[in-house]
Amino acid sequence: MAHAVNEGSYLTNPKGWKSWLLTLDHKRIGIMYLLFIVISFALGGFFALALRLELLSPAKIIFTAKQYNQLFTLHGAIMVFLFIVPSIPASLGNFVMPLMLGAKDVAFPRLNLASFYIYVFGAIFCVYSMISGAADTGWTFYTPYSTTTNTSVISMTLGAFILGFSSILTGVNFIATIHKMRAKGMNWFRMPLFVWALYATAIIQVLATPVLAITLLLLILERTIGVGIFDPTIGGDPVLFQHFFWFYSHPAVYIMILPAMGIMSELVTTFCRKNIFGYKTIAYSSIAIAIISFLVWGHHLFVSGQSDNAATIFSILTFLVGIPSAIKVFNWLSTMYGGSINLKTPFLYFLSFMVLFCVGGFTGIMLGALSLDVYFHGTYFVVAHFHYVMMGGTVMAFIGGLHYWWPKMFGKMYSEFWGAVACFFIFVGFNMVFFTQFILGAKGMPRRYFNYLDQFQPLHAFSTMGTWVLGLGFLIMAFYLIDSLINGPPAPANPWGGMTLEWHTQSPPVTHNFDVAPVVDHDPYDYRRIDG
Amino acid sequence: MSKQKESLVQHHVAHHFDTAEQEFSTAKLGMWVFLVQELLFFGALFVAFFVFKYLYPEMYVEAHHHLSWKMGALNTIFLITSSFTMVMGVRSAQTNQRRATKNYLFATMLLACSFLVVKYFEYAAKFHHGLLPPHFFFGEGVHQTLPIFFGLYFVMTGLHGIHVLIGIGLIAWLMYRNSRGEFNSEFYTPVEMVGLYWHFVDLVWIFLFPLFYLVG
Amino acid sequence: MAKHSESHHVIVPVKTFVATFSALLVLTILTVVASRFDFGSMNLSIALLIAFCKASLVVWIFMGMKWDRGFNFVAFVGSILFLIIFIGFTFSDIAFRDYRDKVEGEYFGLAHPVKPISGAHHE
Amino acid sequence: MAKEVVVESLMKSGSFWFPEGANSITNSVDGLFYFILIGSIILFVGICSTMAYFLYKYRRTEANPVATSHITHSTTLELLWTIIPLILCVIIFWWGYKDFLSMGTPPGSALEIRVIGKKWLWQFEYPKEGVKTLGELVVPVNRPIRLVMGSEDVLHSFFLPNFRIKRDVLPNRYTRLWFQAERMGNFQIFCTEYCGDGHSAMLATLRVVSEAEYQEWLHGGSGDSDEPLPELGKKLYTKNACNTCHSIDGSPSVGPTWKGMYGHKVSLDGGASVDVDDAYIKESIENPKAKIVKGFQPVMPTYAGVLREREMLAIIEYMKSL
Ligand code: HEA
Ligand code: HEA
Ligand code: HEC
Ligand code: CUA
Ligand SMILES: [Cu+2]
Repeated sequence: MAHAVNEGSYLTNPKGWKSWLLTLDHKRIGIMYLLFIVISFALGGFFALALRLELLSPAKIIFTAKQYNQLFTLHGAIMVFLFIVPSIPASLGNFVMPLMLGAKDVAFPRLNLASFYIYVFGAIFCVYSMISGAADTGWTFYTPYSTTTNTSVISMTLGAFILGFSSILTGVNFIATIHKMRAKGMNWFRMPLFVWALYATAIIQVLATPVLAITLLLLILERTIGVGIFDPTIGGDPVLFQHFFWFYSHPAVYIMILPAMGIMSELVTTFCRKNIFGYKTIAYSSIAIAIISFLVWGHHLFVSGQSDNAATIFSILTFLVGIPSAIKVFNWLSTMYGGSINLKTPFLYFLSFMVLFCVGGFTGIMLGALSLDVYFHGTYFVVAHFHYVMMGGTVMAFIGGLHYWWPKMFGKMYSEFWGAVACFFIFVGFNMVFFTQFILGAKGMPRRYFNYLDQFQPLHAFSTMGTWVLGLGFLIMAFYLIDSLINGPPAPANPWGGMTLEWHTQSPPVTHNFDVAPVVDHDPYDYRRIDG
Repeated sequence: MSKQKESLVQHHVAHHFDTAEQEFSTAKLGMWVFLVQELLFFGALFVAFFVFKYLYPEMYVEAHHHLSWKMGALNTIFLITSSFTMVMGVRSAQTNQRRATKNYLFATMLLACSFLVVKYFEYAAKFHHGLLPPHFFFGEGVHQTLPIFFGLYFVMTGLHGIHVLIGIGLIAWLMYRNSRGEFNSEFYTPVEMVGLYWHFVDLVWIFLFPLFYLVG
Repeated sequence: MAKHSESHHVIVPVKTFVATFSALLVLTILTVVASRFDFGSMNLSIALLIAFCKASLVVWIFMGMKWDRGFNFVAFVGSILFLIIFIGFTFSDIAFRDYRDKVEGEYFGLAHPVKPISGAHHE
Repeated sequence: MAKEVVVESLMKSGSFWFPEGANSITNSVDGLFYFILIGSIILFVGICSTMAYFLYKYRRTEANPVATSHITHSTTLELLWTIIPLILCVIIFWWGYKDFLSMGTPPGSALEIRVIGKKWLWQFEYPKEGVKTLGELVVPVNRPIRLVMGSEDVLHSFFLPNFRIKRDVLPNRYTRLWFQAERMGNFQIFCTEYCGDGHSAMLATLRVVSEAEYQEWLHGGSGDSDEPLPELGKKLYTKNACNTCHSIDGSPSVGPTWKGMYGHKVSLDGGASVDVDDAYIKESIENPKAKIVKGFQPVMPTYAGVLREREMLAIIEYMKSL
């Protein structure tokens, strides 16, 4: 294991910025992704703060209606395409997945680097759209508005189109890696659950993302040469666009949540020092979610004018996704039973996830019910729902995972105290912002509203103030994490007592991951073996 | 490496693989998964095709009379033949017949180019008659919704055409590597992969041809 | 991993390829010939059936699925299933919309009214 | 007409969650919500308190350095929490489905009103009587009303919070919606499908009145008031949604500001210029595409047939006063 080799870690060997930009090492690519993803999150968060500020009062404060529309479009598009979809798989996944498998690298390192640069390339288009008259269509790009507005829709969709390929290639790479690169003795049921989750995610990435690509391409062509299929003026069908869009974008929400669930499984075992409860059901439920996710996209179209038959089918199937999610939640809970719970920062985020994801999930069930969705669709209730699952679910798990693997990635420890403080602010601030929005939505406040009725002001103002608490939490986090990079005490190889293979190499790992190729002869969380 | 004509370039297994076998089967699996992606990429367009066929059946009937089935059939034959030469190319690489590999690859490329030439004439005819995507459409037709058909036609055959073009590039790259003697019975992964890709392009056309040209 | 070692490197006899190639040509001719006759609503099904046979031949022999199976097979066939889901569910909307709404004139003019089934220019 | 209408507040009326219902279906819809809400709260409290208890009980301490239990699974438990949620889901689905169906099937006797959504206003048409209104839907109480809706440009969505109903309005198809008002009052109408700059200003009012009042309103009772013209114009400015595009304080918006417009010259697209006088304004309102002001898009909808003669005068007078 971590015997002192002089060659240093992957961070310093080889040296020089060129060796970073052209690296084929999955760990470095993961770190570069991480950097871009954090920047995207901060940018998206900045837009969120700005748009919330505008909502402080029912009338105009700073922005015009058009600017406001551009703000939430940019916020949504950046958060979804640049941040949350690649967030966990491409950064943390890239870094730890091969380590967890005991592999030297992903199956196609060159492809991995290519998908990173494709990501950067796509991001450039999105940024270009921002400065050239940002799109104002909402992140859903519904036709015919998106084909007729005069803002720079093309560069934004082109950016998302390119980002899609980055996501697809990551998926292809991960599937091949998981199939072919496992260490000796690691059969499917000895894989850590995070790997299972990434596998399920990769399935969705490969199957769903091409449909987004073609949809956005059709939108671009519609604006340039005209294709006609979404254009009502010549007999096209704008609702067909929604089918196309959601065929990707619903599964995409599980691209966002599945890796997060994977992280949850890792956190709960390590910090309870205990075997996971129901390994196989958790593993299978990831795959089940991935498959069912393709059958429910129409729940975004309940009031769009789709046929009642379609609405009925989609509603039934929507509830089915709740079941595997339920299994996971209860299994994590049971894992805590009889454990030895180590209340470190990552575990605080585990707890936050449990609380917030349940709220998000339950409201998802409400939205899946036909008559209720007719009422809630297009209101702040939906906005609150998806922030609870995306921010309260995925982002919490992402931050939890970031703290969990931080020592492994950078070889430095951070301040537990400030970690807990930041988590507190984020948790409280988050609920201030978004719980209010459930009430707003239930009272009928529509989303994407620049101005609103005076009566909604108290709640909106409270929500806006929550964003400042939330922002403060992130600011604290930024400070102590950066501080840890500079002043943090060196991290041991296995600071949390984790069982999976990434903890069996030094922190930070050597360039080739393991000095001795690992051989696996036990289950991934078999604490009983060492604790008796 | 010496640049002598007959020298063989030895392939080294990449560092993160244990065996050449593992490397090969991983590449192949990756390729198949990539094709799955391609399938859904084109698949979405087929969904659109069927939706509008369902909504405007008579318009489709009218529209397909504007397409020349003879050209389509000719192109089908080109592509099928090229699939055959491709598979033979892979086989000769497997059996160390470098010369045959070169010839087969060349034949494949030639057929692919012929496909594009025929396509060029077809497109030219459409341009001439104004049977174009909606924004440029100035053709004559009974049905108002006709431009939609040509929107779809150009997008679907256009994307397919781009795939053919990429295929030509890939085959050229194979020929270059083959000329350096990189392929042999121990290592022919790239040939096999491009082969898979090429057959997939053929596969798409196998559906495009009857749907656009034969049944309206 | 080493288990499949042999299967990946089968060298298929030329005969098999030639036979497949000929079959593909015959099927192409068949589908053209079939399209010359009008089978009414069966036209599409016949064309699709033949195309499906051709595609299967290509996948099975040319792409070597016959000697491959395993995950690659599952992945490819699985993706076709997802495509079918895509088409099927989309049609659960398209095919069951309230087409009473298509009756024009009964209501008021829309900017872009539904074109009734293949609305012709002269109405 | 153009009386100041006070719309029932959504926040102040009703329960903590919902605005006061006014439709025959609201009870059942709200009921489903409370059913899920209570179920969720029970589960949520259950999950959170279990978690809290475990946190307390199994904290890592000197005395509890390693796990004490090594259960790996329990098929009974896992089946339990697969099946119970499944059953709950079936109930929820059925309940939602049932209400959804009745939302979709109006009784045959319903009164039909046509709704047109366009950027960014709602127009209502009473086909039998040939009455057209803007931004105000007037219906009799206790009678089923059927709305047949279409859009003139992009997607919109017609949302009546107090009635728990909503439906997208499409440019190429008709969609329907029906309701039966159970009480009189003025209710808020929103557009809930994003449609551009004026999306949040695309509001309208539903006025539920008695049958008698409705008849009177339909048959001219709604005629011109004798309010002074500029004041009437001021009301029409918001009621007809002119304010979504025209400011009165000089700031630019989708359309040119009205401040100081009257009596000045404006340059048109294509180089010509024109005096803003009564005739030009009338033309601009009834046939906006005829002359396009330089620097603006031709997006203004026509108001021909919507504004009466006196209302037209009122708007012109109002413009003069700015
Ligand atoms: C990470 C992202 C994510 C996740 C995981 C989910 C999860 C779910 N979502 Fe959500 N959703 C979004 C992101 C997400 N969603 C987004 C972005 C939108 C809006 C996009 C837009 O319009 O801009 C949206 C919108 C949306 C709608 C459309 C609303 C509308 O616009 O009208 C619907 C409707 O059915 C829905 C349903 C669900 C359901 C049923 C789940 C389920 O998967 C939830 C399952 C989880 C649980 C149920 C909790 C755990 C279970 C238990 C503790 C056991 C007990 C459970 C039962 C008894 C059932 N979502
Ligand atoms: C991942 C997805 C994601 C995330 C995380 C968020 C986060 C937030 N979102 Fe958003 N949101 C969406 C996805 C997301 N959102 C989408 C898809 C839409 C729909 C858009 C549409 O309608 O088209 C939407 C819409 C939306 C609306 C509705 C707008 C409208 O309908 O008019 C609002 C309003 O309150 C909002 C607010 C917020 C807020 C306050 C946050 C906050 O949680 C943000 C907090 C973040 C910060 C404050 C950044 C702080 C960062 C730093 C300080 C740097 C840290 C550095 C290090 C850690 C090193 N979002
Ligand atoms: C959808 C937005 C929109 C709405 C709603 C709208 N307008 Fe306009 N209007 C415009 C635009 C854009 C122009 C400038 C382009 C043109 O001349 O058509 C304009 C121009 C005008 C002009 C000519 C102004 C000039 O400077 O010459 C008048 C008068 C006018 N509008 C009156 C009205 C009235 C009265 C209403 C309401 C009853 C109204 N508009 C509602 C968008 C709108
Ligand atoms: Cu009309 Cu939003
Ligand atoms: Cu969804």
